[in-house]
Amino acid sequence: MDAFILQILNGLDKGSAYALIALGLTLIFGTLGVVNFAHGALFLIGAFCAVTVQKILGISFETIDPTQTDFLGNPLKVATPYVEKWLGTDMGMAIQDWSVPLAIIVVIPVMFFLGWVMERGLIKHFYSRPHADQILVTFGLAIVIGEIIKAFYGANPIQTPAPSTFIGTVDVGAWLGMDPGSVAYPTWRLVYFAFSAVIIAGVFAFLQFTTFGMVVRAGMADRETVGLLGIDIDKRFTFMFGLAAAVAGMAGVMYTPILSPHYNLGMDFLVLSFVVVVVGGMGSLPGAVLAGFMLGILQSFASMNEVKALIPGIDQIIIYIVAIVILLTRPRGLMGRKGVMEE
Amino acid sequence: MLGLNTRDFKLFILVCVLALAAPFLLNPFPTASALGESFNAGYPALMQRFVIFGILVIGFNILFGLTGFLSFGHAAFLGVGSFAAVWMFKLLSYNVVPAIILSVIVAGIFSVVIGYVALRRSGIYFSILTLAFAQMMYSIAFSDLAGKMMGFTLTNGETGLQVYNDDPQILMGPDSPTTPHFFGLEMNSQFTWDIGGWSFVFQNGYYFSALFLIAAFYLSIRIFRSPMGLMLRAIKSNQTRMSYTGINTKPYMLAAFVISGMYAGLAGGLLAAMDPLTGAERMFWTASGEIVVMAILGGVGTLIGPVLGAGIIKYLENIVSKINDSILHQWFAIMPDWLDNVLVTIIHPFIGKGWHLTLGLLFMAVVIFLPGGLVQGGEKIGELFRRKKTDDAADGAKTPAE
Amino acid sequence: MGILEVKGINKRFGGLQALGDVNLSVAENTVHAIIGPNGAGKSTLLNVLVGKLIPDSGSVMFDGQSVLGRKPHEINQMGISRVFQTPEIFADLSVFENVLIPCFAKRDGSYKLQGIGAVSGHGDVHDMAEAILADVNMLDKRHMIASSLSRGDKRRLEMAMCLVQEPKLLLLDEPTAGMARADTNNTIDLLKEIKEKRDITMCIIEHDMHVVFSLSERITVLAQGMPLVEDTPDNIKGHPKVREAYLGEAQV
Amino acid sequence: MSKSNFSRRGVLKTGAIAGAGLALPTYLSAASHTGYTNAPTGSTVKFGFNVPQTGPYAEEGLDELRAQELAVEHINGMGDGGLLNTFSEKNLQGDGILGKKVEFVTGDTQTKSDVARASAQSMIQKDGCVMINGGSSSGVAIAVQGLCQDAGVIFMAGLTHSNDTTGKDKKANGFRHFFNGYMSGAALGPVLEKEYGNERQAYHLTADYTWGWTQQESIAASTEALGWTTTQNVLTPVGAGDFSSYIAPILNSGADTLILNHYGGDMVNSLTQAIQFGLKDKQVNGKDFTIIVPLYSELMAAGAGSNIQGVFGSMNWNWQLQDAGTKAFTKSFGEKYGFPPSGAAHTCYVQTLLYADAVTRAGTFNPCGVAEALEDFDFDGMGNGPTSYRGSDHQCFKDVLVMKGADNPTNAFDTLEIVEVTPRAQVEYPVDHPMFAGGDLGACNPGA
Repeated sequence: MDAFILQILNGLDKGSAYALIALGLTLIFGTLGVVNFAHGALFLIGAFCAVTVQKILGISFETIDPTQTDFLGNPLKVATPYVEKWLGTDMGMAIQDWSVPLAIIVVIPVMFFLGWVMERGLIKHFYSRPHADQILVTFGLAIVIGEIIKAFYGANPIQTPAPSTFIGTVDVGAWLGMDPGSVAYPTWRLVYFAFSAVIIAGVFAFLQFTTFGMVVRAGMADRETVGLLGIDIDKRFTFMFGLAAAVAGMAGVMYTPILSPHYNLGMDFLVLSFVVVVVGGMGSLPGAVLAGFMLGILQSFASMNEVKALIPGIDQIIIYIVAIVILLTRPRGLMGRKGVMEE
Repeated sequence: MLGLNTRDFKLFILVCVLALAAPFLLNPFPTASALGESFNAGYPALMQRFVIFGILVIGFNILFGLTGFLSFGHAAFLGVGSFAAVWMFKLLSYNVVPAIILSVIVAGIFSVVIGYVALRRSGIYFSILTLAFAQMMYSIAFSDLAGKMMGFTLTNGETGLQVYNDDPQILMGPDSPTTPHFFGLEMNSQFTWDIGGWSFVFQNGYYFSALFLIAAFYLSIRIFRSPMGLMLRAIKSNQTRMSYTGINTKPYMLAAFVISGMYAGLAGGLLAAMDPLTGAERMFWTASGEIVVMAILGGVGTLIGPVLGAGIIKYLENIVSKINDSILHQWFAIMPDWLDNVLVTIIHPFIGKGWHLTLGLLFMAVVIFLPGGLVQGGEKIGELFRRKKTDDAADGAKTPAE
Repeated sequence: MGILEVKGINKRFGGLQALGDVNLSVAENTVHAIIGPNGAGKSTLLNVLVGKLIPDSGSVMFDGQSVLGRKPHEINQMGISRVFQTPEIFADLSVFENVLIPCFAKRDGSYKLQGIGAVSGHGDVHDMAEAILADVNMLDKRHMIASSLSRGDKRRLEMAMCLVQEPKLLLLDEPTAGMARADTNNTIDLLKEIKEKRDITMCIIEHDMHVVFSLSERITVLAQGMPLVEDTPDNIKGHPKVREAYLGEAQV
Repeated sequence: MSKSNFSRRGVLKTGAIAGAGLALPTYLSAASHTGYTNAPTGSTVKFGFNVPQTGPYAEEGLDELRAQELAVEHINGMGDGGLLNTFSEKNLQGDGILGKKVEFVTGDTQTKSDVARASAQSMIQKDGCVMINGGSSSGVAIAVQGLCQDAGVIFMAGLTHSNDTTGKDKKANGFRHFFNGYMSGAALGPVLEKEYGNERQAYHLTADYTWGWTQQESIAASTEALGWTTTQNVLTPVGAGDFSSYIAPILNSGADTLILNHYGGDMVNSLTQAIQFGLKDKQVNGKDFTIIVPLYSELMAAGAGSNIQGVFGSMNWNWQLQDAGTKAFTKSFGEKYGFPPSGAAHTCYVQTLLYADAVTRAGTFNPCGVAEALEDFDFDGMGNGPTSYRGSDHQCFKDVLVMKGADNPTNAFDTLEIVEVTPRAQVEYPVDHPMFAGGDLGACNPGA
């Protein structure tokens, strides 16, 4: 039973990560009609925003401590971060400790800006081009972004821990009235899950309840008509691109304590996020969320030893099997619209 | 001639010349010169890759170029082709003939099954289906899941499949060659012609593959110009009209898919014939992506584009990735120190380990400015010259894309 | 017994009754028009006839065989061709290639995986294509890319592509929609010419009553998915029910 | 961004070497009837350094490259001579090899077998290399080793830990300085027994590919010999990223020890995530829950940060050793690059020197001669204590280090501490050991 609950938790957690990435992707597709293969790269940039914030907070000056020696036998240079010098050691260390949550504040304007630049500078010119061209140019962009990050940060994964408050586990079992300690779940993963839920709900609420969102939704359904009403839909769509980029970036930041970021992270998530979006149905926001959770949970269960004992390696291919089955039984994914992306 | 019109015939002759004279064309600089050490590409292993990947992309182009169906899992067929070929080496002998025949057949069978399923959907749904199948096959091969199920080594996992001395090799006689051969003609034996500062290498394996490239290219021209090629282009242009013209598009699509899968199988078989080892990574999705990149870079739907695209990527991968800073310093040795260092600093990110960056930028530039690939770029330049020469702008109707 | 017999067709989209108990009988070698206000179900009916939609109930017999359950390309091979409101042609191919494709379909059926022989090797198909292009006066444009044709030429090309298959029944979906009066008259002449030259049944959906009354021998009026009246043009002209259905829609 | 600070002198020297190369082309092929592939005829000889420069192991590859460049400098008589001063053989005089200056070319394996082979082929066919060195994965090592066997050049394997490299995939032209899965198990066993006793329930997470399988087999065998029980072995996909669904079941499985047969990014992630699940703070069967990472590397340790504290593992070599060889190498490398060398760097450096030495002893670059000189060759002073290359499988035998994540690291470089130097005798095994069975070394192939 506890194993079962743990896998459900895992599935929800994984699912929320998938859903959050897929949400931005399908948002861009739904509003702008662009297939953005660089979406994984936006996630990557987000993750590296966290790394950058951590690095900036760690910028140090060096003092020479003659009592200690380094590995070559020379006097040791001791590095002290400036924040610790300026704000006192305790405060400085606390700020460094909280670098991941702090990065959230940084990432929103940064990603909005990058999204805006990307849309105005590149994507805009591809609205009238075939989807294949959009896929290809953004694929090229994804390679370039990954390589630039590698040039700055190297290829090794970089450890970006969560604040120490969130290290450790929460006894979920006790909440459910089970034996204490039977279902312990990492605190940060629960934070991530809650965070995803808030963001997803926020995006839906924004589209559902604001005038701006209503216009965008109308534009998603029929761009020309909305244009005829004298509304500058293009500006709003650019904003949506920025929003999608910000969502991807926040997902990236929050994910860093779970997965140490490295330059190829974007590509690792690219295939997966596309499978999620397509299974959900291109351009369908609820579809993406549904598919994200579905695939997350299925993957978690497929990883259970009991399941793997029956079919070895099922955990490696379950996502693809599900994708094939869904696409064959529901031609446009779970909640896709007709005629979208079928030419 | 050969059933081709003049223009196609010229193109065919061009490819023949390129393929047969590659050892000369790819070694433009004296071997020991700095330029030669950096930029010469006329050594057998790379030339083989040029032609083998050329075959692969020519095949891919029959599917994507003609019908517009973007397969993101084509590398899987290359992989199964290679596995089939290596198994033939393991079981029969190092003769490449059964290996290549089986690799084409096995890739054909896989593509019939996958094509039949994937072609039930179109657009991005088709792309994702092919991707899903290919990734599944990759996982199965990488961890040898199929082998584990059946209790023996099928793909040998990540290490890759290779021939061991204790393999059955039932057709192997006491004097049979111990490397891949064509009825005794060993693939890796070669003849070197040293002349002046140059040395040109002519290798059996390369010419064996080059003949396949020529045949594959010829076949692709014939398919492009055949009624089936016409039907495929029509499917790309307007599926609705196709069905209201009484044409069942499925068999045509499946045929294109299978032909292109078999081309990939042939390429896989040839890769194994040149180098009898194969691994699962040949099937990874990025390998499929690379095929797409090659096709786009060269020019989708054109005849010669795929060969060009494959050549450029393989050149970047093998030549640019080997340029390192000390080579750069040698080039700029005549310049003042500071300029040398500045230049090296500027170029540094794009060479050696940064060749992916160069590739990404080049690829973006092509997609943005030359949607028709480098072939279109060539045509544009050619047009410029023609205009200047004849000043005859009123050319009338352009011949349809070839 | 007509060449096309539609009996009791029903089709619902969710809560909307698109077609309700539609009966239609088209006699061989006649021109039969289907008219009705917007949303009357004309296009739905046409889509049922070509196999794009499957009705909830009813039967469609063509030339003594049932059409229902067949795929569009099979229905075409039975002898039904369709001209669309916006011409559906192969925009990326040349005019000549556009015509070649139905010629191959006519000769080889639904599919025939040809060898690798060049297209030009198929002389019979070539001649067939040239003949039809000559028929529609487009031989001089044979090398043009179809997308660069004028709207009228696109329409003529589509017509040629349908006619070369020598269909028994030609379905025309608003063939003059969006055309200037002169073009419309040309189209009328073209259709009349076609009708004179060959044995063909035509079924036209049209808003333009000028076209309808110039061409058709019988007219079916649909309103809200129901067949209202079926009669000769002269009788339809003054029919009170038709007036009512079209109130404010068009001058009858 | 890496900076390029090339001194004028260095350029002139390389230029001179390149100039010397111009006089007599070194490009020779198998067909040239010199008796072996790429026999150097001029005043230079070329090595090929084939390491991952892109992909997940790029950092490791770049460190290997640094070490190899350093080795070439030392062989050519530049720098401080490094390990040449402590090496028990004194054949290398700092004037190149057999009077020929050493040049090298570099290539990118991308940690993909196909690419690695393409790159090695280019080194052999285009650049005329007589030896290929380096690499960072067993799959790649086995692939390139097979290629070098067929082409007739010597392959020095670099970082490869799978038993198969000198087991069922061993080749006569290939040598491995690095240790292997069996040796990790044999070295860890006694230390684990001392630390954790004889009654442990071990749960294995294993990367689902050849290296993972052989390491798991080795570790399970050696821990079971202590009396431990292997409760479960779960195969995980490579590059899974999120291992939570494999880690969660461990919590209540009754196991008190987790053994992570992962490497590189997978290890960084699985270890980090295991600790997030609170495994390290758990008490099971009345014992503190323990995590073991059988194969450590400095870069993995850096990636995993503080998570490795107290976690045991094994290594081929570490710069913190106190012997003269290690000190000389660390000084030489550290002064040039500003940080201590990694184990992978050490392996590649030593292999380059050993190859050079073998050539001088054999008096020829002919791979058969070199192989003969390396087979059953005993030496010392290279940082691993008395070392031997076994002739029957080309595996190197030497001491193995058992490491632990330091509890209080003082800087970025001493995050791991040496717990024990396991003597060589303890990690030796007969050549026909079942874990290494099935291979055939074959005969050396000189190519032409």
